This record gives sequence, structure tokens and C-alpha cells, in this order.
Amino acid sequence: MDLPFSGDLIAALVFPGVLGIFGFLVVAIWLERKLVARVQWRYGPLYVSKPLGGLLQPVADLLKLVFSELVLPRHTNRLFFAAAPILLFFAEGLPVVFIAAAPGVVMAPHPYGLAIAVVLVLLVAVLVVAMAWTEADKFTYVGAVREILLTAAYEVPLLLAALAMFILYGTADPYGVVEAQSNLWGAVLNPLAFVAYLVALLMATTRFPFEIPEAEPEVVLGPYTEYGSTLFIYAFGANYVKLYVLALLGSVLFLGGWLPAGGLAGVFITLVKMLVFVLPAMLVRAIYPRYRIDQALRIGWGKLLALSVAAVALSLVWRLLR
Amino acid sequence: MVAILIFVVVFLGALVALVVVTFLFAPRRPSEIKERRFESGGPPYGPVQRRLLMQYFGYIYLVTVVEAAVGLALVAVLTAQPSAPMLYLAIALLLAAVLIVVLRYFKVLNDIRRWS
Amino acid sequence: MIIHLKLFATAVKQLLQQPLTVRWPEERRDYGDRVRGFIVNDRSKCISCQLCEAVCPAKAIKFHLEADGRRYPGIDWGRCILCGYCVDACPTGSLQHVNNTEIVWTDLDVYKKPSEMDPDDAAPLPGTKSLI
Amino acid sequence: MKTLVSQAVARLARWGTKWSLWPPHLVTACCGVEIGHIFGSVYDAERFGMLPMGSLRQSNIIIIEGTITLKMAKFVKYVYEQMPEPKYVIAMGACAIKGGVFYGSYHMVPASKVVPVHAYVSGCPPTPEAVLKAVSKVQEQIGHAEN
Repeated sequence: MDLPFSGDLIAALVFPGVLGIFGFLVVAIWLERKLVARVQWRYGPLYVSKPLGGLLQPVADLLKLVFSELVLPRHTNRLFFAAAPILLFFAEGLPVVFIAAAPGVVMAPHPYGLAIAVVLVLLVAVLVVAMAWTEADKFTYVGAVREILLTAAYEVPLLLAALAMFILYGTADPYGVVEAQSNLWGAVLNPLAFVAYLVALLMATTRFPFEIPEAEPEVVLGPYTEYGSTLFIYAFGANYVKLYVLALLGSVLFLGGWLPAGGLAGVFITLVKMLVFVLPAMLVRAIYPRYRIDQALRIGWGKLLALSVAAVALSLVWRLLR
Repeated sequence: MVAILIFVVVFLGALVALVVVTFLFAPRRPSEIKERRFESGGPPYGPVQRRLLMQYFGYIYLVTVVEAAVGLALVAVLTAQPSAPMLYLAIALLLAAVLIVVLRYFKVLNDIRRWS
Repeated sequence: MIIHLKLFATAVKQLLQQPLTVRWPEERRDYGDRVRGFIVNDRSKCISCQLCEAVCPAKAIKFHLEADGRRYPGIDWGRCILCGYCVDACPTGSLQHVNNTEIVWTDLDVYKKPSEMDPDDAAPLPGTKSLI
Repeated sequence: MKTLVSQAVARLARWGTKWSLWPPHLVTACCGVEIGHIFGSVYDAERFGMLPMGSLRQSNIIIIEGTITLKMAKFVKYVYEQMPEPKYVIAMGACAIKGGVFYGSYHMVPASKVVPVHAYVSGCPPTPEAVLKAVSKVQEQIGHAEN
């Protein structure tokens, strides 16, 4: 394309890649704390860097965590204990390999790229459970069981929402998907799938109404209880990486990706469209209380499943009409 | 392909490098208490593994079945010829069957007493 | 569905409103002028009657012989509960609360001798008063 | 060269620790009500980077809220021992300093005899502003630490 240097290197190192992931971690944590604070009529993090509105707060948190003592509990397998969060964080970031952020800005263009990305997102829950199992703690044990159950609630609707869009476009190639949306966005063509995807995104990233595995009043931090120091950044930040990946995937699947621009401008348009998924996910923390696990399961297998099946039916109708 | 390799190396390298920084520069004062299991500020008590209530595990059986069906549908859609109305009809019927099964047994799945 | 939209609308509305936080180092909450804060002793008024020592429920007040040959109260801030009984009991009004409630120490030396309880020592706190 | 690097790292670490003090949920007595007030909307301690944390593995400051009985002292000590290394303590309220109204009671322990304390706050209970002042005192101590 018309990029100054090779697009896949930009993809690997800057936007959907490494810098994007770490930058999103900092900005999303700051944005979440600040938005929630403002909804609750507070200021949120402020004094750490007053002119920037406390933007350095996550940086300070990360520095403090990096330079605090690393405790590897005696009763665990120390190698797995240290490796599990690193693997988790890495696996959460892996789906960006197959998602294009702009024409040419993709690491591995593949005809089934988006489908592979969806499947990779769904596979990661195993690592959370493995991590919790390695920690061998009462709270992580309960958190792991809750994580499994929550996964059971969101996996099928998320897959069905993706299936609806693939039926609609007839392809899972990121370029093909975006090209198919050149007239109308997928969110307009199939709003049911969009809503189902949004709710499944909240469940998948354990945002607030479904923040069941790490419910602070019940199980201390769920699967992340035992981790301190740098490993805590990875264990807890993995959720934000998942949010990043799902927002990127959603902006390509539903909001037309980099359209109506191409090249480097497309990257910025994708970034702006990601906000459509990220902002509500940040804001729900200040809005909803937490569901019980049976309520979440009932929503997943009741309304959400019906919604996503209806979305698939709508896509089938669109497909047959065309 | 090179881009994927670069991504993996840089990403994993950054993650491991931060842990190494912690290992080198963070203060360390290991003690026996610090390395115990975390139990909300008390000494560890009792075994970690408990018996689970099986009340919701019907959903997990369900998800293994339904997800496989949806996965098959995904593969079928992505590999099918552009115009295959029979395929879409099959998918619609499959999903309708899933919906009917879930609706039919939804009460059972929600009933805690039958699973415990 | 409608209820969720309403919840989001409320959140966005509150997002745009002004925070009600007391921005602490710059401004302070208006507790009124009769707040039970740090206690000072005006030694020109003190008659050494020891009523404050007798009435103190936490037994935080002790009398010290000072250089001018009279006894004055000193307060142990690790025991004082700021109940204000000593101020009420003082017949001449020499013991007084000042408006400073931010009594913070960095070491355990929290016993204040009578000479350290001058009204002039308790400087007024900087900053403006907040709205609430 | 090596000392320069370690000095720079120590400065970074101190800056990070200073602006990110995470207390665990350890409420020993009635001053815990004021702790709720400190983290509420009106005195928003999150402005200073404080964030109540569930687990001890991530937290690095204890705010001892009021009386510690002999029975509770064991757990305060345990919590302090389990926290990872740069860790700080604020003793809040007259009870935590010397005992307050419980001075000399057979079953109360001053906080300084259980854990090393970095700042004391007088009052029964202290106002939230006083605790915030103690927090900023602790931040000053961290910032001026020498290493």
C-alpha cells in the first residue's frame, strides 16, 4: 500500500501490536478510574501529574508493582506460578495477529483470519483456570470455578454473533469483511448481533455487571489473588488486553474497520471506532451492581442466546434476500 | 511471517524483561510467613480443594455440545460455495433445535435442587 | 432495555457535572467555628484549678510545674479523644479549641508539654473553605 | 555507572511507590467508618493514588484504624508480615497511638509495639483530612528516603 514502510512491521510493533497493547493498558486503566470517579462526583487520580489530569497514575502503579517484592509462595510450583500470567497475557494479545487495523496493517493476512481470532479469544479462559489452579488458594479456586461457569455463559453467544456476521458477509477475511461494509456498517445491518456482541464482550472481559470471578467482597480478587509485583500486572492486565482485542475485532466486524479511509488514517479511524466498545465497558463499572453467577448464566443461556440466535436468523434472511 | 515472529519475540521479550527487572531491582526480604498461602490475613487453614456444588454444571455439558454445533456451522459457512440456500436452511434448523432444547430444559437447568 | 439506556443516561449526566470533592490541600471543609480541634492553653488566663485534669475521661491531661512557679496542663495526644470536656470545665476559658483538626505526628513523641500549647503556635490552616 | 543506574532505578521506584499506596481491607475498630469516608466522594483519596486492594500481595500500606486488641494484634502483625517489601503503616486514632480511652487496659496494644509506624493521626476518630495529611506525610517520607 502507500505506507512509508512495511505495514506488517507497523502492525507488529505499533498499532495492533506491542505498543498498542501496553499503551492501551495505561490509557484504559486511567480512563476507567477517571470516568468512574467523575460519575461518582469525585476527581479520581489527579495529584500524580496535575496538568495531565493524573494520566501518569497507571504508570506510577506499574512502576510501584515492578519495584515491589516478588513473592513466590512455597506451596505452589514456582516455575508455573511465574509462567502462568506471562503466558496468559501473551495469549490474550495473540489474536491481534489476525486482525487488520488498516489495509496492509496486519501481521498475518489470512482468509479465515477473524474466525481464528474469535477462536483464540475463546481459548484463553483455559489459561485463567490453569493460573488459578497453579496458585492453589481457596479464593483462586472459587474464582476459577466462577470463570469456567461465566465462560459457559458467554462463549456460545459470542460465537453466534460472529457467525451471524460471517454469514452476512460470506467471509472471515478482514479485508473482505470491511469491503462488505462499504455501504452500510454491520451494526446497522444486524443490530441484534451487535448488542449480543457487546454483552458478550462485557462477560468475556468480566466487566462490571458480570464481574463475578474477581468479585472483591466475596472472593478477594478471584483468580488474581496470589499475584503481586510484576506478575499482578500481567494477571490483571490480561483482562484489559482482552478488551482491546475484542474492541478491535468488534470495530472490524461491526463498524466497518478503517472505512472510509485507507493507509495510516485508517489506523486512527479504527482507534476511534474502538472507543465505541471501550467507553461503555469502562462506564458500566459506575452503573451496575454485580449479578450472581446463576443470574449471569440465566442471562447467557436465556436472553442472550435468544438474541444471538435471532441475530443469526436475521443474517440468514439478509443473505437469502440478496 | 516475519512480522509474527517479531511480534512474538518483542512481546514475550518485553514481558520477561519486566519480570527480570523486578528480580534484579526489587527489594527482597523473604520470610516464611510471606511465602504462605494467602488467607485474608490469617494462617492457612484446611485444604484448598473443596467439594463443588454441581448445581450449574449442566450448562458446561450444554456448552460443549452447542459450541461444537456452532463451530461446525462456522466452518460450513466459511468453506461453502457462495450460494447454498440449503446450507443456510440447515444452520437455521440447527439453531432452532438448540433454542428449543435450551428453552425446554431451562427450568431444569435453573433448578438448584436437581443438580446438587 | 429502556432501563439500561436510562442508567447510561444518568451516568453520562453525572459525568458532566462538577465533582463535590473537597480538594484537600487547597481547600478545607467548613466545619463551623466551634469545631473540636487542637487544644491550646492561654497561660495568662489559667488559674491552675486542675478541673480539666479531673474531668478528662481519657486521663490525658497532666499538670506540670513550669518556670514561673505555677502548674499548667499538658495534653497527651495519644490519649486525648477531643471530647472537649476540659474546655467546657475550664472556669476562665483559658483552654480553647482551635480550628485545626489535622493533628498528625511522625513519631511517637505525642505528649505536649504546657509550653508547647501556646495559642500562637497553632497557626491557622491555609486554603479556602469548600462548598460543603 | 552502576551506582548511577541503581540511583535512577531507586528514584523511579520511590516515585512509583509514593503515588501508588494501596491499603488492604484491614479494619480493626470504629475508625474504619472514617476510612469509608476517606475513599468516598467527598475526600476522594484516589486523588493521591490510593486504591483499596483486596489481596495483601499487591498492597503496600496499612492504615490501622483504631484499637488493636491482643487478639487482633496477631493478625495485624501477620498482615504486615505477608505484605511485599516496601510497606508503610499509618496509625489512625488515639487508640492506635497510645490507647486513647483504653489506655492501660489489659487487652489493648499500641500500634507501634506491633508494627513499625510511619505516621500517627490524633483524634477519636480523626477527621478524614487529618488522615489525608498523614498520607501526604508518608509520601514525603518515601520521596525523601535515602538510598
